[in-house]
Amino acid sequence: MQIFHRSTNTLSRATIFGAVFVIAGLGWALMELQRSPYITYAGVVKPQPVPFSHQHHVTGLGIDCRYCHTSVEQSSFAGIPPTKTCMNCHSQIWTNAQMLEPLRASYRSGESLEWTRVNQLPDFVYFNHSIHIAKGVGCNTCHGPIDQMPLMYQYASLQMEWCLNCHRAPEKYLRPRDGVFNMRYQQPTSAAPVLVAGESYYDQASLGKALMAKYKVRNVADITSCDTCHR
Amino acid sequence: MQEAPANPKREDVCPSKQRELGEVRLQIERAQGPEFWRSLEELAGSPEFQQMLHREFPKGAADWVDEVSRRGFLKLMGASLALAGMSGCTKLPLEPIVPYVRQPEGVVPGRPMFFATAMPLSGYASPLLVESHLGRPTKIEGNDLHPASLGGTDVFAQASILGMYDPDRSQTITKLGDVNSWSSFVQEIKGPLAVQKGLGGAGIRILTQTISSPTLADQLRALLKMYPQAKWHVYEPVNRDNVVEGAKLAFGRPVATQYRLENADVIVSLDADFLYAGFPGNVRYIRDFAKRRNPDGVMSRLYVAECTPSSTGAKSDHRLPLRAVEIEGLARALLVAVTANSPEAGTTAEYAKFVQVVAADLAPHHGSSLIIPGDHQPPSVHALAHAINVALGNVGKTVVYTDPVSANPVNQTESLRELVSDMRGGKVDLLVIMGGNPVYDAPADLGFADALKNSNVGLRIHHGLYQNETAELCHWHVNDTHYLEMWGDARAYDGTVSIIQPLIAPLYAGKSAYELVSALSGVSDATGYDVLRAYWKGQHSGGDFEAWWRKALHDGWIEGSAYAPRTLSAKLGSLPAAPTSEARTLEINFRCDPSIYDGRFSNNGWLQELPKPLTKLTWDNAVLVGPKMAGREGLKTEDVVTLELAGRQITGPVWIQAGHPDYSVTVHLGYGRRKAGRAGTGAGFDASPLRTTGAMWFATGGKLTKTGRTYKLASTQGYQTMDTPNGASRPNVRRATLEEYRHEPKFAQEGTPPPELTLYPGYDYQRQEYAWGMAIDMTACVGCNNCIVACQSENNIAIVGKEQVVRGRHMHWLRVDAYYQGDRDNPKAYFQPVPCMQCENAPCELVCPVGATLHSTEGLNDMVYNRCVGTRYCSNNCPYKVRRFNFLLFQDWETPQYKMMRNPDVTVRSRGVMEKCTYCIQRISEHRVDAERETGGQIADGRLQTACQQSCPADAIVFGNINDPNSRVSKWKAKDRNYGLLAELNTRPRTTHLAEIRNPNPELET
Amino acid sequence: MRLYGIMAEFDSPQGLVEAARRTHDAGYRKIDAYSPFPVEDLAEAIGFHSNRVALVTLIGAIAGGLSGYLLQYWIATISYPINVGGRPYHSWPSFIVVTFEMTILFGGIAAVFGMLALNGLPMPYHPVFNVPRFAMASKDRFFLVVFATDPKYDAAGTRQFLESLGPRSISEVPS
Amino acid sequence: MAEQTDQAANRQAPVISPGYTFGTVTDKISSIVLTRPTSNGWFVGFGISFLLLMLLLYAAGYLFVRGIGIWGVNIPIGWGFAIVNFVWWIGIGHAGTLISAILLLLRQSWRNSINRFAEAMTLFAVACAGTFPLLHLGRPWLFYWLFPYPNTMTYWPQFRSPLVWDVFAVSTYFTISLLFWFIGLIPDLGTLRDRSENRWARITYGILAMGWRGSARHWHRYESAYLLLAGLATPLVLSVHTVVSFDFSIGIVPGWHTTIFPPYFVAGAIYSGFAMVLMLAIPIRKVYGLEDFITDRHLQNSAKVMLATGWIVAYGYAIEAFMGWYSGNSYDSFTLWNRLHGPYAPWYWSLLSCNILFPQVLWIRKFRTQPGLLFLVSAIILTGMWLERFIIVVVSLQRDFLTSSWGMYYPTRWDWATFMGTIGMFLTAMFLFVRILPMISIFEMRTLLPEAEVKAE
Repeated sequence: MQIFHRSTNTLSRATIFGAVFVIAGLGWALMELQRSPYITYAGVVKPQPVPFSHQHHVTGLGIDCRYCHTSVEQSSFAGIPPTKTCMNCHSQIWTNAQMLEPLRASYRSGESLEWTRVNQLPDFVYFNHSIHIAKGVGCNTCHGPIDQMPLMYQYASLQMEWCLNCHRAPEKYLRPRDGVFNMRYQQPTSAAPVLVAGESYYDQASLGKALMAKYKVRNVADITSCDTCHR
Repeated sequence: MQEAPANPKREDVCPSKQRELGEVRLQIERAQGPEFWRSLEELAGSPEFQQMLHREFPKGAADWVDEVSRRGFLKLMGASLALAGMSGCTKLPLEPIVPYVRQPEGVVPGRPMFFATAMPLSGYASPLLVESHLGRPTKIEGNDLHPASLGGTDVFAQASILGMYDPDRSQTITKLGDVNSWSSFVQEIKGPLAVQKGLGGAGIRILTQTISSPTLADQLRALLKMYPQAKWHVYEPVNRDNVVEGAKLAFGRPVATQYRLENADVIVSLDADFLYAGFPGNVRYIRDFAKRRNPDGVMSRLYVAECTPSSTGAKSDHRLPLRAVEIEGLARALLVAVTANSPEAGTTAEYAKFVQVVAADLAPHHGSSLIIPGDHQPPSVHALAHAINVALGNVGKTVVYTDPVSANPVNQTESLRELVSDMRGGKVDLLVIMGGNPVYDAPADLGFADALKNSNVGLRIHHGLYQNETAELCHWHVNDTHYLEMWGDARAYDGTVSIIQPLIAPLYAGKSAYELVSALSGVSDATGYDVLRAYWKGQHSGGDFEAWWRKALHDGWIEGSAYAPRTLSAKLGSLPAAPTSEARTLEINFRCDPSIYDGRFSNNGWLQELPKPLTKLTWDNAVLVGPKMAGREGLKTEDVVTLELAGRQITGPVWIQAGHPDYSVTVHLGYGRRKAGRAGTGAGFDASPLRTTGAMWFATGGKLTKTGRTYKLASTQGYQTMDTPNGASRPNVRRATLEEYRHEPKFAQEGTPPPELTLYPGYDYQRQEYAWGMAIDMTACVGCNNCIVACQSENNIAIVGKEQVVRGRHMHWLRVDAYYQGDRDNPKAYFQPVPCMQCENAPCELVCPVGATLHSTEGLNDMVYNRCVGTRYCSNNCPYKVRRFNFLLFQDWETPQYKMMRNPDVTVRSRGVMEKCTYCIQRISEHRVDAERETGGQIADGRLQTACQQSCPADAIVFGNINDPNSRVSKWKAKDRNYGLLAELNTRPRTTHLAEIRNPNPELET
Repeated sequence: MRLYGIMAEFDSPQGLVEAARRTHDAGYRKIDAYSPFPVEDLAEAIGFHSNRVALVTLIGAIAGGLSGYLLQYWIATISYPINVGGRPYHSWPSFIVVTFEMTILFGGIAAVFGMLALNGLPMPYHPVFNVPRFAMASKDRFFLVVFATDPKYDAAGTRQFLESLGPRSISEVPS
Repeated sequence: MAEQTDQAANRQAPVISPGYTFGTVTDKISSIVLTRPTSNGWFVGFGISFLLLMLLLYAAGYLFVRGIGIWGVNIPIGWGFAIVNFVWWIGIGHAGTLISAILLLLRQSWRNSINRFAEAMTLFAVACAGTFPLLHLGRPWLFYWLFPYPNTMTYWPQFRSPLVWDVFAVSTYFTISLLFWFIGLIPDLGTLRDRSENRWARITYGILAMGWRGSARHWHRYESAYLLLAGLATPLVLSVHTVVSFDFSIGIVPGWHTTIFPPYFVAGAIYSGFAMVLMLAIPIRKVYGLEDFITDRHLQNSAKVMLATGWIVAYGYAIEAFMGWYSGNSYDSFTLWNRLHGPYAPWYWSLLSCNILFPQVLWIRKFRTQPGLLFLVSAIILTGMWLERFIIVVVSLQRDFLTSSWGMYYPTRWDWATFMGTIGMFLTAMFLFVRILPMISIFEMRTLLPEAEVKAE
């Protein structure tokens, strides 16, 4: 006897194909989620006790990175300015701005300000600022256009694949040491060459190679060894 | 590498102390709120409390395997979540970042600072250099500028960092167990002191441990001036009375004896374990001894006559197992043989041959030989040793006499006896016990505890790091500061004054002895720093004090403060008659424990889990019995026996110790503590009940009976010989006598496959800037265990607790294997440190399914914890079994103190991942970065040291770049003695060993 | 009503095979035979020879093997070359196993799904099920059907012809 | 001469008793699923197995919370029961595909009546085996790192590791076995669809049967696909235990690092597989009165296969021992010594007696035809094979190169719970299978009947 209606033929085939697509779609969705700002925080502004604007301080006032991030050239850790550093200026200007109250409170009480860490790596990853700077990796190469950030956010995904992008091809990103802290630095073009040790370079390829040699950047196999970042 | 504090006032010395302190206090409050009343419960000694203690980490590891408390469950759930954080695509929680308010001078966040200080132990200072991260001391190193250290340390110093952060340390001042305050304490003592003022202090007794601190001694003497009738007693269970008395016998005055092993060609140890922690000056002695044991140059010869097998005995060229009582006989025979200059003369005992040969060997080494008597041998043996040294003209060459290091070199046993009789006699109204734990460790016949409790001493004050058995019986307990928290000074074995400077402000607002004494003398608010500085300002003559002081702080010691050698004349003859040792009665030896000393370290998990040099026992002491006796009595290891001596009894498990003489057993002190803390309480059995003033170190006439019960012992090395049960033998430790070695220098390398023997083209490491390698000289290694603890401290290695050790899950990245060879009654013993071999053809890497362990371009066998899924295949396939696995959550993730203690440069491993020695990759990276950044050049050879290498007093470990032919490690690896362990497997280990060479006397062979 | 075809029922495989052969000889091409188990010669009796399952399987197997090896090669030497226990990046002997397994896996999958696809399965609804007796086709009866789409088909003639084969019964298959 | 009498026996014992027709075969088998009331015995058996399954879940749950340390594993013995059970189950899982594939290629028509539940048995055994590699991970929640999938670490499995080979081999084996089993079922599902009275049963079987109607064209493609699959499965089934043996022989541990492993692992697998088949077939045919389909002939043949593979295994042991002595390698020779005299010697001796000594009774025909005794022997063999894996895994690791790191292994109650649990999982699945699916391939039985013959003229 006939158990099923005609339509079940089409239906059954449809479901089989459907299943394939659904599973594939699910996988794809997971991949996307993995890389989404929800997981990585890339581009996400985190709550801070004081709405500090890098844009204002860097672009507006032209303060150098190292004025606050003092240890960036000697230490793995760039350093977060102590309340004192802020107060150097803010004991004179904006002395009664409401939004700076937490700052003054901290200075009075000696209780530290509790910022929320913006660029955060897992505990099993060891990153060293000083060596990246010594090898000519610009601040904004990783931290992005800080000079245009009213509120600070994490620029890159900080995922392993992102790190490897550079560790596998440093020459694409390196710049002369004197340009490291320059937020306006542009990679060389035929129109705007970059001058290093009296020699001007018209494209990143040649500049990168030259700097690799100049700064003794270790070869890719070395800097993609596990122990470069994991201990 | 050292950075002097900008200007040595307290603030600068421990930067950010203020914040640290507040934070920690807060954390501790939060974490330990409920446990705050521990002290009360302890007084009550409630069983629940005892249980609670036992449930705690690390003993708690015990029940993890079976019973799970709800608390534990949640804990673990939490942990598992934390673990999830290790996987690739999980979301990180928001994390606060907290800057200083005012950043201290010279602090560079993310870079460690190093400060010189010193650790006092029984009066003797171990000079140290302490690594500090943002004001948190994290690692102890030896002070390489200091003559008593030269960069080495001993296990007690290495582990003391854990002691500092110990959450079980007493955290408040208590009165009758109730929390109380310093101010009210000061108030409280005012009255009694005033009373005593009238009596000239007749009722005041101060009981201290051995004190060598000039400042503290000066304070005490000042106090005694204030109260002329007051008395200062000194007692430690592990004291050196015999040395003092021996010196008195020989020279009529207490003098300290220093040895110059670098000048000694023939050394005879009379039951002296001078190569292990606890023996004053051992760190320096090990270095000097090892220097003189160079098979390719001058090689000294070491004879050891000893009872309890020790690492010194293990390193000896000839070891004569003798019951402790018989040592004196030997010493007399030796003296006769040496002075009579006729070796035949002297003795008829079974060791006649030994005496003859040794005497014959000593004779030609006039001035370059050395006799070392053991601290636990009676005064007469010391006197005899002095006599022999004098006879051999060693004085001034290999033996140097100086003033005693102790500021109050009395006979401590007598001193304590006097105190007890005074207490009994009701003469004591105010007793201040500064440090120590006499209730637990005083000789049994004195009945100190009883005297303290029942003879009404008006006011009893205990000052110490722990609420221990003694604190329990005192009215007041003042919590002491750990030496890493305080200012002070102490003398090293050679008299050099070392400055103790704090690395962090007291975690629990403790008061140092200096502060306590000044409080007693009426100045309640003097800080240790004021006292110390004032004293030295007084001592310092001429010159710019500030500069001098700063140098002293920077270097950690005061130049020219070492004692000058004294020239004395030994007046002998007045020796007491030789004891008649009745041969067939059981002798019981008491020894301080190689891991926890006299019990003061019994709450230190690192030391508790540190395998003892020969037995490899952890977490317990045992009754060491020789094979002969075990055979006769039908004893097996882990049988529980009762030891009886003069009516007193103790029971403990047997450990059959190869090389232990017959009719003699050894028990170690320091265990069986009732109130030590989570780790120490209840571990092992207490041997002190058998210990009496008459026989502090050994006594004959004991009785041993089996109870029929057994007790599980946790040894990390189940099988202690290289001979396999099927009669074969494995050349793990390759060894030869000096003659054999000279005759066939390359003997060790036999069996090593030639490099071209492979199907695969090898990986080319030549082109690399660095290729890391290590060499370990087993001739130099004395099995002092330093490397193990140093590694544990540097690499955040967890302890696992006894149960887990029993199951074979201890976590030490570096182990020291001990092997016995030959006659079990007097075997040769060998030590072999085994870290990760960093094989070039690593078997472990091949089998890892997720590529969590791989090779770096510089030949390191990287272990990537966060990639590891825990198949344990790598460990199975590791022929050296140096990989360690986190079978459970071994790391303590909660205790805030431990969080502060950990090395921030090393990942804290969690449950389910494999871990192993990394050649201290964090140090390699740091040094590489610095070198490239600062000079753009290479890391200078010798600048970069692994933790084990840096702590090694024998300088037996060398690490460096084997691509640089001039590096020290390359030179070592080029030696004939150099061989790769299990090289026949073609694993190409980067860590190699230098074969062990012994220098036996042909006369005594056969 | 339109017919899908005419169905003749036999009770032995022998009978079915002969009937099928004669029907085919008689020039009928759009015919099919149904049996509760595979019957030898039945397929070519109704003139069915070609069978592309084997080809599909082969293609699947080759695809699997290639993808397997290339994946490993790419990972070990291009994507993230790294020194594993001193082995060369392209240590092909280690790659054999997975290559083999992938070959089998893809081959097997191709065989099964290829077969189903070629058979037009799944097809829960089919006109032949409209005939109640056809339920026996999965037990112990054997059926021959001449489809209405066959050029030689005409309701009466074909029925006559089938009857001449001595079936157990004849029934019409409604579409 | 024993052989001759066997021949005689075989002649007397046909693959299927006479007097059956297409119809009776069909009804007899399908009735078990469709009409036969579920016996209390079934419920009891199922209940017990299900409880054991719950025990597995409990043990696994506790394992995830506390960590691998609840087991007896340690350093040096990093692998314990988990891997022992894994290899044991995988081995058992070999009989099914072997019977259906290899015997098919060898035209052993007697297989037709046992291949169906043998395949089911394979699937369930492999499923049980599969749980262990996952459970034994230190961090099980990261098991997916063993599969090559694109990720943000741009990092991949390490294909030189036998464990990765395992992942591929086992998953492939499971998939292929599943397909093989399923297409074998399709025609019978058709039969059930047409036989069942209950509407829902009809629909369910109908969907699963995918509209199978027994068309000659379909049968033609079907048979070639089935044959091809058999052709693919044959090397596969041999490869799987070979790969499993690589887990050990690739390692350098003395007692693992030996080339004899692949053949003797495969033989051992078949050995234990057939033992399990018998342990299932004997009660099943009794309970469901299937003696006519699963005849003494089947028992006899299985027994002979066991006898043969048993000797291959014995040869394996012999070679191991011989090499231990002949190689002159001190580590290997000690491993041998340790097996014979070491702390686990009793286990080794009982292994030898279970796998080599006792099975020899199968030379005697009486035993081969005695279901009870056959059942017993099979049980002994299964025990022996488990012991073999225990010896290989534990005793080799227990005393390897450096005497200093020798250790002992003591299984905990959790080890046992997990093992018992998987047995429960296996039986639960088996019980469900016999209840809802034809445990004997109906259409293949039909082909065995004389009427199925078509005489070509």
